[in-house]
Amino acid sequence: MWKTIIRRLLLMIPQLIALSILVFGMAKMMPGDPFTGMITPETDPARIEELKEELGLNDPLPVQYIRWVKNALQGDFGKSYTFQRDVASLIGERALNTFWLSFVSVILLYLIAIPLGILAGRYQQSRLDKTIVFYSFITYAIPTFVLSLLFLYIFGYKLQWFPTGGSVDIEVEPGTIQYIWNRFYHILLPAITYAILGTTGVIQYLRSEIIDAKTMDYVRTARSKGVPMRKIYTKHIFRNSFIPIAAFLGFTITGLLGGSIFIETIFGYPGMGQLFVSSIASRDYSVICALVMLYGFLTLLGSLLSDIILSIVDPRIRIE
Amino acid sequence: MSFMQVVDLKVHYPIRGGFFNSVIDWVYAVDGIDMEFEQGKTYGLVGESGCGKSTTGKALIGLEKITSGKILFEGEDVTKDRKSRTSHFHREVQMIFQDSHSSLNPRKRIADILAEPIRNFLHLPPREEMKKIDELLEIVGMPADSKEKYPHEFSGGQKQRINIARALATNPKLIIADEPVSALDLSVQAQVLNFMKDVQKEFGLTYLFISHDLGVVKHMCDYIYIMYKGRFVECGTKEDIYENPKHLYTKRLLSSIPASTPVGREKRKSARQAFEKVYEKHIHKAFDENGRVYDLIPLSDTHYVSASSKKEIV
Amino acid sequence: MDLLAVRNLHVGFRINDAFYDAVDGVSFTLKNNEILAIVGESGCGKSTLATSIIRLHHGRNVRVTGEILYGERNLLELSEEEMDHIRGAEIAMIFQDPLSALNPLMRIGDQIEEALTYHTELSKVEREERVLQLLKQVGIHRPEQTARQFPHQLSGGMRQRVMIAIAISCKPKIIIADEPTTALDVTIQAQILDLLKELQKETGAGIILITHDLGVVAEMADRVMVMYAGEIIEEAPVQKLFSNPRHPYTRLLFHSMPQLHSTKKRLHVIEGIVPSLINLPRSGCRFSHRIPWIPKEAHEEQPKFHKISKDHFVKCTCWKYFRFRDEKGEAD
Amino acid sequence: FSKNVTLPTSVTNEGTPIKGGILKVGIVKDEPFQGVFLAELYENRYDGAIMSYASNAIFEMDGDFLINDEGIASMDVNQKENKVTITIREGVRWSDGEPLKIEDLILPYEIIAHPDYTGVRYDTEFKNIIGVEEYHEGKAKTISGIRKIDERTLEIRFKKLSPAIFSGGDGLWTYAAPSHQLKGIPVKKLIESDAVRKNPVTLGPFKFHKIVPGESVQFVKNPYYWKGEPKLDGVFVEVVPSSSVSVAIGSGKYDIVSGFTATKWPEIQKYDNIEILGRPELYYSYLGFKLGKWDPKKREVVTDLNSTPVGDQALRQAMGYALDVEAVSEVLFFNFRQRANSLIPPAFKTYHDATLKGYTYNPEKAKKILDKAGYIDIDGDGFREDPKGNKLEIKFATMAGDTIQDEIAAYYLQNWRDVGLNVTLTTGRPIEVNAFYDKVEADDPEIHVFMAAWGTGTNPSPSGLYGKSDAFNFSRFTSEFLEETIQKIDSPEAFDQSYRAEQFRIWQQYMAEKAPVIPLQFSYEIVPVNKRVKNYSIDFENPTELHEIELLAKEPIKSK
Amino acid sequence: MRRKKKRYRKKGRARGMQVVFREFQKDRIAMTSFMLLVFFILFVFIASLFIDQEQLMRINLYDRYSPPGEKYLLGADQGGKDILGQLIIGARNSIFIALAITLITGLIGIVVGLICGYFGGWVDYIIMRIIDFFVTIPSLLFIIVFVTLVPKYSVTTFILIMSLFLWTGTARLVRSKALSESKRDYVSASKTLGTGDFAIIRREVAPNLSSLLIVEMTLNFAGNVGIETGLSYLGFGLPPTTPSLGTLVSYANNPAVLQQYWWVWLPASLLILFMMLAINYIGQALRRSVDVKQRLG
Ligand SMILES: Nc1ncnc2c1ncn2[C@@H]1O[C@H](COP(=O)(O)OP(=O)(O)OP(=O)(O)O)[C@@H](O)[C@H]1O
Ligand SMILES: Nc1ncnc2c1ncn2[C@@H]1O[C@H](COP(=O)(O)OP(=O)(O)OP(=O)(O)O)[C@@H](O)[C@H]1O
Ligand SMILES: [Mg+2]
Ligand SMILES: [Mg+2]
Repeated sequence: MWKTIIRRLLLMIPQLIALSILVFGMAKMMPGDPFTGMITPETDPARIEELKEELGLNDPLPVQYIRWVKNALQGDFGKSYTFQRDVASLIGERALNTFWLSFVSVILLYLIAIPLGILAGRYQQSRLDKTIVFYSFITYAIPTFVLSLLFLYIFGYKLQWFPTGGSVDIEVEPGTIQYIWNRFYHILLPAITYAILGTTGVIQYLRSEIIDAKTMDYVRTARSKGVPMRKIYTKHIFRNSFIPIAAFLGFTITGLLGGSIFIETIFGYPGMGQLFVSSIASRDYSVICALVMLYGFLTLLGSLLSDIILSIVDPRIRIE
Repeated sequence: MSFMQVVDLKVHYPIRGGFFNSVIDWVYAVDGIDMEFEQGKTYGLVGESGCGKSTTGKALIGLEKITSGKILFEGEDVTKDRKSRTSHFHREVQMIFQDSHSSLNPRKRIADILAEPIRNFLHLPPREEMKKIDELLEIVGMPADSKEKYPHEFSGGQKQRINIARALATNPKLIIADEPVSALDLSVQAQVLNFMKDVQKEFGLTYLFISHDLGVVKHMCDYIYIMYKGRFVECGTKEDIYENPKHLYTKRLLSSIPASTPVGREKRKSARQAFEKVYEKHIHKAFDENGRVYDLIPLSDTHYVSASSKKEIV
Repeated sequence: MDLLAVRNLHVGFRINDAFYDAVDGVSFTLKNNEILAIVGESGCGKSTLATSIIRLHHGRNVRVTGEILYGERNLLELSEEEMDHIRGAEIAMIFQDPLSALNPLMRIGDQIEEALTYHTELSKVEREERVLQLLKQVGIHRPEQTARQFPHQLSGGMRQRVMIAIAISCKPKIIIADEPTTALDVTIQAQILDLLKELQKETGAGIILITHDLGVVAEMADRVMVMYAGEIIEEAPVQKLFSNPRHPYTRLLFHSMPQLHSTKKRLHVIEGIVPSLINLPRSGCRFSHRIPWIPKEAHEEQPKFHKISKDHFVKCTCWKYFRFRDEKGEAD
Repeated sequence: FSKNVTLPTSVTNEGTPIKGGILKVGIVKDEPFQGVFLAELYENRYDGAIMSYASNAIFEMDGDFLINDEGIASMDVNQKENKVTITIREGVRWSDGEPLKIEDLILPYEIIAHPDYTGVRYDTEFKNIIGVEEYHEGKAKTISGIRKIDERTLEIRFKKLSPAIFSGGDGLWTYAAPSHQLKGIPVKKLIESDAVRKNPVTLGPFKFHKIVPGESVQFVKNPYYWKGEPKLDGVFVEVVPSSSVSVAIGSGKYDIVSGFTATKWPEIQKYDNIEILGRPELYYSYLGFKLGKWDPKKREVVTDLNSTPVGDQALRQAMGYALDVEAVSEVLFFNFRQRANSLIPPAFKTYHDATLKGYTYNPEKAKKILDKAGYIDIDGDGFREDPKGNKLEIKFATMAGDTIQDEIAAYYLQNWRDVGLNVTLTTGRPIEVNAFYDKVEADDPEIHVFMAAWGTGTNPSPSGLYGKSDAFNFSRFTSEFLEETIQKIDSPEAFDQSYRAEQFRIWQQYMAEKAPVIPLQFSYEIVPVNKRVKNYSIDFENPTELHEIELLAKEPIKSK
Repeated sequence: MRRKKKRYRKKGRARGMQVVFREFQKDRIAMTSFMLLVFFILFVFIASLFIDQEQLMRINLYDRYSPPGEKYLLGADQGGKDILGQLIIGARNSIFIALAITLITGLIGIVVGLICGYFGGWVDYIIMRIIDFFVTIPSLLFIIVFVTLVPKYSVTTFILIMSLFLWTGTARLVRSKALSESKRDYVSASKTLGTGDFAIIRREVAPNLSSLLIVEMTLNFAGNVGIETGLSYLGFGLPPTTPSLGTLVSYANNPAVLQQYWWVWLPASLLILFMMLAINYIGQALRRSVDVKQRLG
């Protein structure tokens, strides 16, 4: 197993190299540079030229690429031009925010989706099932930003149940219980929105897995053993139906850092998705490249993690 | 005189693993077998599940890569020819599969199914192609209107007949039949077996009949190979095998066949169980220290048994 | 007293909004200590009959009527909870394909233990002990190891042994074995059949053995029922049936079996094909269209069960007039 | 301004003020703020806006954005010797109690001119200070042109001086930096240091208390504030996404919102808990015509009227008259934008030429001009051909922005079509901001006309944007007369206000006539203010002093 | 374990189109969906023939946000353009886009999936790694680069760009099915009968995946109906002169529109919702007719 994992990790290297070339090329192909946004009569074009030269933006692409790779290998992903900070620490800060938001979202998502999926699958073709399927189609069809905005207005502003922006109130002292609660409280509304929007997939998957599992021979065996139906669901059907979802967990876990552009922007939450879009807009190359590499790495890691999880939950698939 | 020989055929499947996904071990699915086929005879290949019967069949026809060994067809080495799908060899050797249903494409009409080999090998003009199809259907005793139907509209026996018709399209010399009736009901099985014998007589066909049902094999075959772990433990004519089994494994196989009468079953059972004890005790002697089956040793012109030496043969 | 008595059982499946009976008015009894074999062509309703005895059919697409008397109780009238106490504990079942019949994600030990959990008062430790004991009983050499393994790690024969261990775990009165050896090799088949027989001797359970392999019947059964198209068409003790089959179908069936000890050139063939559920003839003798050379008059209009000797029953009167076709055609 | 916007610039709410209280400020922004809180280093205007509550500015400006004597420091310009003497008040203290020193005024120059400094402020203008370049190249330990005279006086010598010095131009730096806090920190590390990111020491009425990076800042009053102790306890500034700002205003989340776009005005118009203030912005949008190329070797503009379809002055003028800017201003901007008549925003009262008519919407006039200049539809496809009879297709580049931006572009295209001009979008769609400037700067041949805007800053001088050697002269138009006029505006003679104003007028008129760029709109900045704020003014001449703001209630008032 | 027995169940039971039809009969929602959708699509395509797009997209600033009424049946948007007309043309465009993307991704996915699944081995391995790689590429970055680089950005380029990223899902699905299908005996039979590999893929394997593919494509189609909505929100959608449902919906990012001028975005949202629902229900019914286990009767 360890060997396989290491081999897979090694296999990632060429993939990441390819990705880095592609991304670097694309980022540089985008028109504009970090200074385009600064054009005002007060800035001096000559100074901008000078700075570009200093930052090496005028060097040939391969030179820039090699320099970037060299630094990246030493853990230096450069400086964000817009934020005037080390990319690593900037991403670290945002990643933490996004992680908490996504974490709560995913928990909520499973809390909503799993029972619904189970009910729909168990009582297939009942009115309940039809309602759940309808619900899942609806959430699938609603654009993220529409629901986010509606929720923000209704629950944030009209009913004032939740805070309407940011990740934490400024008054609370970091490190206290209130601080943790306050952060959680800020995360809640965006997380609920995120969770509701994400339920479709899980519900549909779980439902059809359960419907499939119900007709399996081993379920018939269990019934012939005299296991009550209720127990058959809990001990046989659900467990087996969760495999694909468990397998997806790898992606979900690494995906936790991806963040959602819409949710983060609308709820004013400083996270990764939003950083990604804004760094594209401001041509903050070092941030773009670092983020893409991080995503790429996470995606590959996710697929590895999924395989590992799958091999743990499903004894039929053991790596080696 | 035999028209086809198989010399020291081996098919090994690699097991990959380790750090660079390199080959760490091999499955010796077929591990050095020799066979010979004569015109108009039926050869049985018997053995327990997973012993390599299907692999042998597939390797002969070119569906599996051969690790080593040679196939001589009409005196020529055709081992390499098998790569080209439309070689002479492929025209002369055909195959019937166990699952009559899954070996017919459910989306194709019978006419198209039968036309496939004709188009690939015979290249007939459309009119003659139709004629040929009608002929084939007649041979296997199916009404002409079956042409327009789809496989699912036929019974298992009928489907297996269509399979046979398709195999016959190129006028082959040898048909490899991989468990052609194991999936069929008793009465349908009888139908197909009868029919196979009929066409054999008519066209002078040779069959390689793969099965684990010793009753069927006895009914069909002239010569029988008993396979165990990718090698032959015994081969000989039907009489050699059924009346004079020499290898312990052959004997065990024979003793396991359920009888067709309830009379004396208690006796049979105790005999069987007694034999099982003997088998367990002595079977290790039948193989070398690596568990590999010994080479065959001739007992008579037709009868061969695997043993470390002639003395060992009981 | 009969262990089990089935009276006029009908099991229908819903196809295109109508119910079609796959088991059509079946009655029989099973006694203690008896192995009752049910033979018949594929699709004649054997499995349907077997699974309906422990009421594994449910939902609105299946309709079961008639009586299944187990002791005093009609199983068809029990609630699901009551049935749960009977399934596994009193009546157990063994299925054909042991790979798919075992939960791929559960350890063998746990799957055997499950039945014990619901039907016995044993403690966890006792249950585990019993599991090992059961595994040993079905001839598994290293029970501790096997109990910890998953189904895919076992060979076909081992899996079927595990299925048997599950079935006998609560010492049921009745074991229904639906083609328990069809998926297995001859040598393993022989071992499994011997094992079943021994276990039956020990426990005295009644076994319903479903198969289409006459050889298996010959080796195992005390009494045989032959099914055709959802009906039982002949019933007799095994000796009688093999020595003196009566119903045309039974006779044809025996004739189409390749005989190990005969060198007949050609095998007998039953003409025509088994009709599908929808096309099943529902009146008259269902076998009549497959023996067209027997005149219509030979069949009863409403075939009845005829007692032709003490314990030998045959449906329809056509048996009296039956002869093989070539007996007539090649009447040399 | 043709139509008068009725928004007041100040508000007074009746009632007894509470003691202290926290002023809540929302800053409209869809991303987190950067959080570089040092005037010398920040690059993002939002950081500047946040810092303004704790400003380190040492000068104050009058209504014409010229430095006056009312700030911490006063300035004496010696035009002859190209020398400026700055004197600071006595007793001014930093927010940590340290007294303000002359070193604190020198430090900013040393930061900006430092070899490790990587911002945009070390520019040509900055090099106007004597000795800066030597210091930057590491040849000198100090900047020779900057000299501490005594504990309260600083002297700075320049290579040359222009009237821009009074707007803080010519290289003059108008902020102080706390040398006692920053001295030990190397310039390279400065930007990531806590002194910049977490606990800056400042001079303004409030001081930084707490910062949630990217989201919000809490200020408390600065007890040492030189104008006196602020009446408020503090200020809370928070970033608010544009999508929810209106609702936030209605639900009383903020006392003051800055960065509120005028197009959202109807969303808050109905609220009864706020007063909406407005003032003209230092901004104009314009239509630019590509009339030449930038010569990168000589670093100058080369005008070539024949190489472009819009080389004809008449055509340009007609295109100006054809645009229904008035409707756009009225319908889309609720008159918070106005048809611009000149290239100087009216906020610069002295320089703005109010007499210019501008290209007011007049399609008939446009048609007439075109007819006269020979642009006539010959082939009858509804579009005019050029005077030579060739097909005329004018490529128009515009920035992609919000939907309103797209709508305006589409509307203008329609306006031109209505007078028979075939104008199409470069690339077929509005161009993403970065790409837009890339293309405009590179004189993309696919651009004949473009629509852009300038925020002018406090110095309206056309040099930098319209000069011969200005890379930002995007229309690439220059002429001897134009170059001369621009020189005059920033010449020593121009220290005479009326002379300078006259030259501005000449320049405005010349540009209006030649129409290399046509000003489109001036804009209004609007600031919603909650009714609990006792008095607040955004008037350029007479803004509210932050330390004097008072509140009337504990919490901002909610709308009903 | 070869001795699986043959069942003759297939015979006499509904097959092919019949099954589909029966499944629809059983499922009234699917039936209704189907009829409504067909009717709607016909209506949209016919009605759009009678609409002059240039006239429709003409801006009338003074009709900005006209509420539904006599002049504009469904009101007007921020440019004073008729919503109803935009809905019809937009629906046509969105359907066309969704269809085009579905077909293109379907085609690529099917070809690649079939090749992977049929040949297996290293061919499969390499292509799968390429697919993995595609998954790691941030599509947003790619799309932005394209939108800014491609000189003429139009519906066609949009379709191509989106397709570039959406084919991998189909490819994976087809591959897994093709893998198991290629192990079936009729493929082996074709090989022994002398048919070439690509002919086998085309004539033997592909037709047998067709029903599954139809289901997959139907569901993809549902997903693609609103595909440009999110991109429009970020400003990288279709050119503004091309009416599309996504553009209309994305106007809701303006809170005023969301709250007060609901007629701008709501009808388009409902249309998308309706189409997605309808297609999904149709897809579900189709899926049931393909998958025996889920069948209703
Ligand atoms: N592609 C493969 N890779 C690795 N091992 C294989 C492969 N195909 C077959 N084997 C192994 O080769 C051996 C022989 O298989 P084969 O299918 O020939 O057996 P068989 O005698 O035909 O069995 P059955 O009676 O079940 O058809 C088995 O142990 C099998 O597991
Ligand atoms: N769930 C079902 N729905 C509809 N028809 C069914 C169902 N199960 C079985 N049938 C039909 O009922 C008939 C009897 O089937 P059953 O499985 O009982 O036959 P069998 O005798 O056990 O056959 P085999 O030997 O193949 O196991 C067959 O025609 C079959 O097609
Ligand atoms: Mg059965
Ligand atoms: Mg014309």
